[in-house]
Amino acid sequence: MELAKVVEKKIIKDYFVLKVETKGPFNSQPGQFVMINFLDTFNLPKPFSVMDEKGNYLTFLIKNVGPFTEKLATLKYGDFLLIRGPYGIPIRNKIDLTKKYILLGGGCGSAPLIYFLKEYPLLVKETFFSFKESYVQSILPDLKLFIDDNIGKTPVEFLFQNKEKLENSGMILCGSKGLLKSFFDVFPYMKDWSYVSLEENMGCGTGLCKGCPVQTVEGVKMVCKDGPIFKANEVNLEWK
Amino acid sequence: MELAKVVEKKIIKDYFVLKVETKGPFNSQPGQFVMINFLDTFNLPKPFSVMDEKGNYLTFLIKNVGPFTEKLATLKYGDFLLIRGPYGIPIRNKIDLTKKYILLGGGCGSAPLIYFLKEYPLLVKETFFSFKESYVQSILPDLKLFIDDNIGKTPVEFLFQNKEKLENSGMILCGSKGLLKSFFDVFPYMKDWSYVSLEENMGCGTGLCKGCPVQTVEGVKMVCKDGPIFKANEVNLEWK
Amino acid sequence: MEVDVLGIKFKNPIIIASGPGGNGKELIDYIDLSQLGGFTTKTITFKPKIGNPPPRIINIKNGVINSIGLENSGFESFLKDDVPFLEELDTNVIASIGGYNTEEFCYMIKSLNHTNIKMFELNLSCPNVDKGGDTILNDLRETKEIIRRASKITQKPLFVKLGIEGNLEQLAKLAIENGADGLVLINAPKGTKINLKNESNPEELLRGYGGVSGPIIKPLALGCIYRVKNIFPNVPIIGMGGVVCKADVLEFLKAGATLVGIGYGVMMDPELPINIIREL
Amino acid sequence: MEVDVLGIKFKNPIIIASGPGGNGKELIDYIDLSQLGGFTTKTITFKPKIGNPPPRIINIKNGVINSIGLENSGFESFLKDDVPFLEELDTNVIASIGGYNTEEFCYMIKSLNHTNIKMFELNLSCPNVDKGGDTILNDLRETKEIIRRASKITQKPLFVKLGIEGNLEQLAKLAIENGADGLVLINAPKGTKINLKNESNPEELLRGYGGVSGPIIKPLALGCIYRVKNIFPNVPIIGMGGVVCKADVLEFLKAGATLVGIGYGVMMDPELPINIIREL
Ligand SMILES: Cc1cc2nc3c(=O)[nH]c(=O)nc-3n(C[C@H](O)[C@H](O)[C@H](O)COP(=O)(O)OP(=O)(O)OC[C@H]3O[C@@H](n4cnc5c(N)ncnc54)[C@H](O)[C@@H]3O)c2cc1C
Ligand SMILES: Cc1cc2nc3c(=O)[nH]c(=O)nc-3n(C[C@H](O)[C@H](O)[C@H](O)COP(=O)(O)OP(=O)(O)OC[C@H]3O[C@@H](n4cnc5c(N)ncnc54)[C@H](O)[C@@H]3O)c2cc1C
Ligand SMILES: Cc1cc2nc3c(=O)[nH]c(=O)nc-3n(C[C@H](O)[C@H](O)[C@H](O)COP(=O)(O)O)c2cc1C
Ligand SMILES: Cc1cc2nc3c(=O)[nH]c(=O)nc-3n(C[C@H](O)[C@H](O)[C@H](O)COP(=O)(O)O)c2cc1C
Ligand code: FES
Ligand code: FES
Repeated sequence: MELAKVVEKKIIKDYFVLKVETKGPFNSQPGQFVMINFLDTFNLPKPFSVMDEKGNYLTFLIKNVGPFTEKLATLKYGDFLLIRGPYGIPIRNKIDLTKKYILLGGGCGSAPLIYFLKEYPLLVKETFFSFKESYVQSILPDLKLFIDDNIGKTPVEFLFQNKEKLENSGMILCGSKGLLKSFFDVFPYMKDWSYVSLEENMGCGTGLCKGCPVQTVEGVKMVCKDGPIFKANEVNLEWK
Repeated sequence: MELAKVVEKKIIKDYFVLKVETKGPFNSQPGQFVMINFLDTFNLPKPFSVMDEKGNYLTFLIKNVGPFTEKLATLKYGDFLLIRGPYGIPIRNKIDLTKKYILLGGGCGSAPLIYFLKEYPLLVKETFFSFKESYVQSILPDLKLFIDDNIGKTPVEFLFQNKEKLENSGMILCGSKGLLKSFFDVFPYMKDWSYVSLEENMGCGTGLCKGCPVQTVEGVKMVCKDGPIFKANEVNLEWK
Repeated sequence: MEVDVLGIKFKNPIIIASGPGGNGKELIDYIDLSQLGGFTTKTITFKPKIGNPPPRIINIKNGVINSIGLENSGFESFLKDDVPFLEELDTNVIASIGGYNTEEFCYMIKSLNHTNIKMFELNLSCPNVDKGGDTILNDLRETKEIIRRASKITQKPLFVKLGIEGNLEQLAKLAIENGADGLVLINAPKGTKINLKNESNPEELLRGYGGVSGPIIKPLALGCIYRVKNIFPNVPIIGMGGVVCKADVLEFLKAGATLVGIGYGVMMDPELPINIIREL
Repeated sequence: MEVDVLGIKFKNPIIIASGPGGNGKELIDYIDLSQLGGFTTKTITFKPKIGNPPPRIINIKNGVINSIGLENSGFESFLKDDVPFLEELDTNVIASIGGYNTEEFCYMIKSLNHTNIKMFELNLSCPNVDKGGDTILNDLRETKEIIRRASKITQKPLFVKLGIEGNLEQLAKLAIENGADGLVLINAPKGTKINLKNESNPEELLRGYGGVSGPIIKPLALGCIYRVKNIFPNVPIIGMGGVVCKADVLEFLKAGATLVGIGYGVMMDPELPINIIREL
């Protein structure tokens, strides 16, 4: 793994943007993630999507949900992390490049989509970087966010009332299984025109350990290696 | 356990003096020890003899020999520790108070003897707070130390050449099993006039777990509860 | 958080596990035992046992390896010196009984039948004592016989303490089918620490291994409790293994324990069980 | 640090443990396998296995609980897609074989006899697959039969992988007496994590428990190696369980291992085994 130095942290309540400096460029592409670890533990690393890469800098959008992200949230300028990657298949390599896409991100699921928008603006029709709480705007000042609390609806409810937006467009969804399921409950027909970026708790992050399965029409695949992005009509989110 | 705040640390290579502030007095007596732990681990606490107590302050003399003492050595002013005690039987309650004693401490074994000298100077005939390396003097500036490297001998070798010092005096020895054994190899007859403070790796420190045994003429005793000081002729240091 | 176990009321689910709390006399200097749900004695053997020579305690991360070797002054001394004290305690006392054959177990149980001791715990799983090179549990015929006979001669609830060595499901079944009223899970599994600096004796412990306790065994303990509860949902389990805070207690209860024992936690801090009880 | 195991030369004592390193194809993107002492395949079963549904990985302090469920595409696919690749590797390949009965084990071993695979490892101790509710090891007759027959039909060294569940000394003896040339110690012991926040399914894993790997099991692994080495000083042992640095390797060798496997360490960092080899 490589050492990376924390050079910036913008934190508001449970969300934070973390920027680290690496020795050389990671050459990540939108949709890819890295595995992050601490120097002082023997725990497993955890996956985080790249929200931006420029020069020797990687930026992440992270939500504090448990012990690992809690510890990430306490990092200060100058602290060091271990990082390896990038892993996963870039969104670009999976999607139909002749279409334009609506990007729907739920919470930190927006991170790879923000990177995608930056790199391929011509492939994007509209964005829904959606967050429940409006305070998140303060750490992502340059972006147009969809704040449930402000609009009074979830993005899925909003789209349900503005179905026309979906006409002739593809979708790229990235967020919790809950978000993905609620979208396809309302728009089952969109499965054929959508890609979903899946989250599954990971071990190795590199296709070695068979720890992050998803059931697909072609059998069990690994989210880390074969994904994280899949065609929506090829995966079974209900496998139990 | 009680919170204690680090208020002073004097460190030279592998030795350091650590002073902590407690909420109230511990009322420790020379020969007693406390159990120290960190706030951020679930490891067992470790025993350390009190080298001094004054008001709400406890002072320790510690040698960095492994992971626990290594971590102690990194503490800074204002850091917090957990402490409980005092434990063990004060030296005063075990010894014959009609005698005068030579104090022989090996390395950090000197800590309780330093406290003893301060509290009961009239019971002390001579002291050998012995250390191999002369640098230790710099963190114990007010004490007369016996530095092997300076004198060119170990304290046991020195006493062998100055046997007359032992006449009519008791001994209180505190140090590694090696030191104690080497002394009684040379002066087997002194067993009847000596007290030894034993070190044994401890669990609870309070007589609960039966983790720190010493074989005595009265059966197996616990170093933490029945000691750490014993009559030299009552313990078997060779139990295996 | 009162708990009823086979008709016996526990003020709360917290008990002191066998061993690290001694026989109570040492602990009363530090805590008020009457606040505990229960107190388990250190395992008593028929004959006195001198225990193992030092070292007996090996520190490891998040735990300890112990090689106490069941030091205790024997059953007669227990009856004379400890039982009167234990009978006066305002908490449920569980007597942990160890032995080398059925007769020893039965003799001790019979003698304690008329006392105020509330339950028996048969310690068949001590990692530090062998019966001709093997723990009793490895002899299934003898294990069965001990449990069967013990259960017949007492009206008090009889618990059997198991470790993770051995076939857990099989042993649990055997215990229950032969009359055990409950199970204690888990005893300290066998473990070794190698000290590379100690060239002559890198294992440090003279036996080479000891019993591992503390948070390091928590996932294994929870696993054992879950597995047994799954098969025998109605059998009460005293769960233990690395409990050091309130969340641990709730996790053990959730996994299927009825009572939760604390051993290592008492060594960390004798007041820990009481501090947890206050938070429950 | 060359090591000779039953006539087979290992460049160094470091091998990849079965499972976390896949079947090698995934790993060559990250490290040069020819620098390894050896490489163990993920356990192969006769029929393809789809594995367990998610979650399969539960993070714990200093380790992981896995419930992969031996996902693999079956023996035929292994022969066709993996063996040619493995035969080209400039390191000793150990094939880990799992099965549900003697016939399956023997069929696979026979088919691999003529390949360049150097040794066999019988995985009789997977915590995540049951044979009618029980791991194979719990059926001593079948265990004996599998080892006895397997050892008869191959010239290659045959290792048997054991866990800490079951009577270790007894199983080691049984394996060796019936023809095993060496032992692999230890497989991941069963464990559970309780998530109090997850009310509907606090165990998270659908089976309730999984196999625990990583530094958290190191004292137990060292204990098993020490105990077995003590009884069978001449039987080679592949030791594993929480090896993540050079000191760990030296400790495992000191405890009695001849080769040292790394599983969890590969998940932490695929380059970890090579980094350790460089330091040895
Ligand atoms: C490919 C990929 C990319 C990711 N990118 C990001 C990112 O850019 N920013 C970010 O904040 N997080 C991201 N995650 C999720 C992140 O890895 C987890 O939030 C983190 O591992 C949680 O660790 P923890 O110890 O803090 O909390 P845990 O204790 O592990 O989890 C706390 C709670 O969060 C839930 N949870 C844990 N992991 C996930 C998950 N993967 N998906 C949904 N719920 C989960 C748990 O069920 C639990 O309820 C990504 C995950 C994957 C697989
Ligand atoms: C009653 C009592 C009072 C003590 N007072 C002091 C004191 O005032 N100052 C001080 O520095 N230390 C004192 N000690 C020793 C101290 O507790 C140990 O040095 C400490 O626990 C080492 O922990 P560690 O993790 O740093 O090293 P470890 O890894 O535990 O040990 C490192 C090395 O030191 C050896 N060692 C460990 N513990 C002891 C011991 N108790 N005796 C001899 N060798 C040991 C080990 O064999 C090993 O080789 C005392 C011990 C006892 C029992
Ligand atoms: C020092 C020590 C002594 C022990 N003595 C006994 C004993 O005498 N009888 C017994 O059944 N278990 C004994 N145990 C095991 C504990 O009762 C308990 O099963 C185990 O340590 C796991 O719980 P814990 O992690 O809370 O300690 C002992 C454990 C330790 C650490
Ligand atoms: C994700 C994962 C998958 C595993 N799969 C197998 C397997 O297929 N066959 C096997 O014998 N052991 C398997 N194991 C167990 C390891 O080979 C090893 O015995 C155990 O994890 C202890 O070593 P470690 O701590 O270095 O991982 C697996 C372990 C993990 C973590
Ligand atoms: S996390 Fe290991 S295969 Fe995906
Ligand atoms: S350390 Fe527990 S009895 Fe002495």
